[in-house]
Amino acid sequence: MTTARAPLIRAEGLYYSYVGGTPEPVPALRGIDLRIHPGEYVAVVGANGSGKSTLLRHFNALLQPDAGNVWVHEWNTREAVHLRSIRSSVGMVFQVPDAQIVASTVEEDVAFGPENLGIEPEALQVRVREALDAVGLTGYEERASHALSAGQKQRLAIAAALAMHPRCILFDEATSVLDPQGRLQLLNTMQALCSQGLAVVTVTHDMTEAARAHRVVVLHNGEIAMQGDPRSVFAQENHLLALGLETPAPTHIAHRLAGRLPFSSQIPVTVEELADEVAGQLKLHGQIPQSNPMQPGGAYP
Amino acid sequence: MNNPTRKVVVAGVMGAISVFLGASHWGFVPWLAGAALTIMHVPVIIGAILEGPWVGVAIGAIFGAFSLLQGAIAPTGPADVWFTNPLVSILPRLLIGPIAWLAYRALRQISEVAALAISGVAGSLTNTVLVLGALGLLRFLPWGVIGTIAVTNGLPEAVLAAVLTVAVVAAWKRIAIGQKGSTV
Amino acid sequence: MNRPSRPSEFELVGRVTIGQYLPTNSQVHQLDPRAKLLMVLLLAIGVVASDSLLGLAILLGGVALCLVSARIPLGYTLDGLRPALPFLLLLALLQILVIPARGPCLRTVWEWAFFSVTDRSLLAGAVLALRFVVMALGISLVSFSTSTTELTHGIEHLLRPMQTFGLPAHEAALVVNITIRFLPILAAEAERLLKAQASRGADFGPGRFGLLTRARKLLPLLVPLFLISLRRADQLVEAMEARCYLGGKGRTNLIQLRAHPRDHLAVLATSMVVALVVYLGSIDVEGLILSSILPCPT
Amino acid sequence: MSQPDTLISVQDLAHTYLRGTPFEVPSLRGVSLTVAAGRTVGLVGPTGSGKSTLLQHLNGLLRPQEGTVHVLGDSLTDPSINIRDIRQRVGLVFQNPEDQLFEPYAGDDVAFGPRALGLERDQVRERVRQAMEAVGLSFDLKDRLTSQLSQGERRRLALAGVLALEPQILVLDEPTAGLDPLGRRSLLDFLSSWASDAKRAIVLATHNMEDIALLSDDVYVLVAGKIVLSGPARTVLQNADVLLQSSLSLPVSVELSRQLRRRGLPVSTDSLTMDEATRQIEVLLRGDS
Repeated sequence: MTTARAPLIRAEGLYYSYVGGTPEPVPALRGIDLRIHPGEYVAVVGANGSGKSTLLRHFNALLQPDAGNVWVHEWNTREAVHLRSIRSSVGMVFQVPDAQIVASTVEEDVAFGPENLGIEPEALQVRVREALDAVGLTGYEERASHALSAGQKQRLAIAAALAMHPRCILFDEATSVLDPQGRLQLLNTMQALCSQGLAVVTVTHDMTEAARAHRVVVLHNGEIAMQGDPRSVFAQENHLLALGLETPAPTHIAHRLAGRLPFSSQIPVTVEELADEVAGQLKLHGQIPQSNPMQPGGAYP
Repeated sequence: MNNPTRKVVVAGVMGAISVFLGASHWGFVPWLAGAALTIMHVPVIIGAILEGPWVGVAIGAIFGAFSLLQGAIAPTGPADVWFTNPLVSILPRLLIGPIAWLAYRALRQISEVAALAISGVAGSLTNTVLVLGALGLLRFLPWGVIGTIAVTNGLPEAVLAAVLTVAVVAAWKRIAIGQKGSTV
Repeated sequence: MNRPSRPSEFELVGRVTIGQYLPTNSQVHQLDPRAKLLMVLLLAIGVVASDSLLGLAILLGGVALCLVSARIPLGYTLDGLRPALPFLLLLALLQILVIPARGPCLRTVWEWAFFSVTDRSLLAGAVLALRFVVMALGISLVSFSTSTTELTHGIEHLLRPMQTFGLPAHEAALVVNITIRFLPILAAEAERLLKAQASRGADFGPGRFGLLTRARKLLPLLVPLFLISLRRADQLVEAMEARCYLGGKGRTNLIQLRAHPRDHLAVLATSMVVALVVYLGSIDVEGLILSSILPCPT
Repeated sequence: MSQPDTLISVQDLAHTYLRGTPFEVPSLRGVSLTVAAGRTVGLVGPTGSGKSTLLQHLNGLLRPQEGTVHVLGDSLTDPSINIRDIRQRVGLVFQNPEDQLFEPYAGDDVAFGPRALGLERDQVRERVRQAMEAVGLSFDLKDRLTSQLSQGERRRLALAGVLALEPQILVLDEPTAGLDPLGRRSLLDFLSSWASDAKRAIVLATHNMEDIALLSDDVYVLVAGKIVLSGPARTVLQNADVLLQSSLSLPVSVELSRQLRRRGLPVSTDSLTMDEATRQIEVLLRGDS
């Protein structure tokens, strides 16, 4: 983790309410303080209406706070002169694949962002090529964008953000409509972006997905209810249940075994970790041989 | 709301609905003697009410261009032939939006729902009067026939447009209309 | 446009499209979209401004020549005309029989009861029919040979000079682009709505033609279709803003249209032909020819 | 042709979209499937495998182009059957059905089906009440604007709209997609209680393997328009090779058993739900002490 470095995004004392449609304004965010650092992978979870998507939209100035401030680098999101700099630094991938495609061909859709930044045509070509390459869509340049599969559309949306050379990409429930394979590809792409130094902030209902992040932020009624590394957050299962959430399935099983498994180090959040934990426990008592001929190397170190 | 991006997008999306209504034939309601009532102009009215007169002009232009294209490439009814003339198909449609918008703006203070309904009627009648007027001026049809069509088609179209405009805009803006509660 | 083959009861997706691009990659396809748009505009001017039968025949010949070199199968072109033909004939007949012809000298060809057919009314009937045929074929030609993407680029580039007069060329092109992009989405949503309501007992079968019944069934389909579209519009606005869209100012373009000599040549040739056709109309060439053969009855 | 308790029987069904145009897309290529009374049938497959097309045949939205579909004794190939009756008895819930609410008020939307059936006012009211209460919505919500309900409430309302037809078979396409954990759990609870009536049946299409593991009795795996695997849920969901080859994932419990066996532990793979997985490990650990 890179907490020592200057934060990429800094939110302080954020308040926001939705006006219209209902007699009273509906408060969505109530005093949020949060920092996102370069290269960090943050998952934001919470029940419907907890303010997740609203929070995300403050990070690229799609929304401006009623009170409090958001800075991206040193740019305040309230200042219109910085809008282009902020939004090119913080890209966003939305939930509905179809609704975020602007142009009718793949290459033009990727070019849409940098075109708005006034990038010259030669440099545009290069950016489009690099961005498509990064998400594995090379060769699709002239395809009709609406004819792609849902998973490909989401990767196209990532390429479209990457073409603006961002420092951070926000994902707003971007995996929720994908099938298992499309989801896995998208999650792997997110992880790859992260390892290249980009910050990734993802909003999700899927706790297994959240478990992949460096940090999990739990929202409840517009406030941060819990945050920390996945293990420390998912260790508090009862707290999560009270907030209408759950833990990843392996963690849930581990919690139910809590009396029988001592969990030498930390609570498991993946199937591999849980299996290791159980196997380790049994080996300890000599129930199975120490070295296991069937195991071709654990899935995690 | 004065967001230029939203104006462009709403114009494009409402234009798409108008084209869809034409291409799918959803936009035609069978009526007397094989003639059809149309509601393809309703997206123009709704777009103008939501985003202003220029958006109405843009959607009107798309509606017009499509009826020109349809008249030329795949005419479905007899009247389509006339619509290859842009003076019939495009020019009159440009004014639907602005007139509907004016009606809405003028009456909004009095009653939102009434303003929507009258705006729908005004926009629809603009379409009827100007298209038929163009047919008359270009001497495609005698004025007597035009008068008859204006009454038999224009009036029910205006009613349909008003109903649809009220239903859509009220739902979008979450305005309760008429009764408070369901009829269950 | 939807091709008249029998779809299943609810099938909309893939059948609701604009235009009918046929990628045969011919010379005509390779023309700059701007050139094609200008040419069809010139054609429209010629068709509207000239009432010379000879002139329109020249235009028809020109369009036909282009259709052949664009390698568009004859069947496709005629498909579009066929439904209009009976009505066209009726209109032409009305023009000939009912609408009184005007002109300096009318030679009556045939007379019966109230009807009288003159040479001029015959000409007028033929011109009326030909006008439609030429325009229809011209527009079909462009739609057969130009993809919708090319078309939007063409529109944007053509309108660009008008920006100095305050016409928002970029926005106009974007509107057209979004319309085209949304059409398949709308078709899919509409199909879903239709099926969902049929699943809940709505009856969309044929034979229910009353206005009220029809309107009552249309409303539950159209209201959600509009609402879904408006929601989608909001989502697209967000997506565009998230990608730094702040209007057309300062934008560059990935696709650069480059006009070749053949494009200039094509537009030039079209303007010359159209000028000739308009000239033929202005001197009333048919009148001159007729007068040179037949004397004017007094 | 069918045993007495067979509600739906699909034989060698094939379907091609835009048939007869240059843009033909084959969607189903010979699918057979049986839905028996009292069973919940899970249909899994990646996006584009033809799940939705198959579902639309089950209530006659699509008629068979090739093959046969028998629903509650009627053959869909027969043009003279009462198709509206079939659509009433087989309730189809589309993906994201909350987008399709069209009446301003919640109660009227639920009443659409009963009114289309031509029921009396009192009967309509009773059906709306029962349907709303079945999905856990208070009857008082009938006078609320649908636009003011939450997403979870809107989805349950849409489900109530189908239940108000009092169907015998419920067909659902991705019913839990996009719901938060609480919304998902309450929907799954409702489905399993609804299915406990032995005369009823559920067909559930999804790529969420946990939902399938929790609810299904029988599972069909559809890939590129063909059934590649079918049988009792316990057998199918443990066939990791086929599931993974079909771009699907494994239920957590199955994945866990696999991982434990790889580590040399003596576990069978036949636990399906998290409860079973937990019990299995408990047994292991007890043996240990």
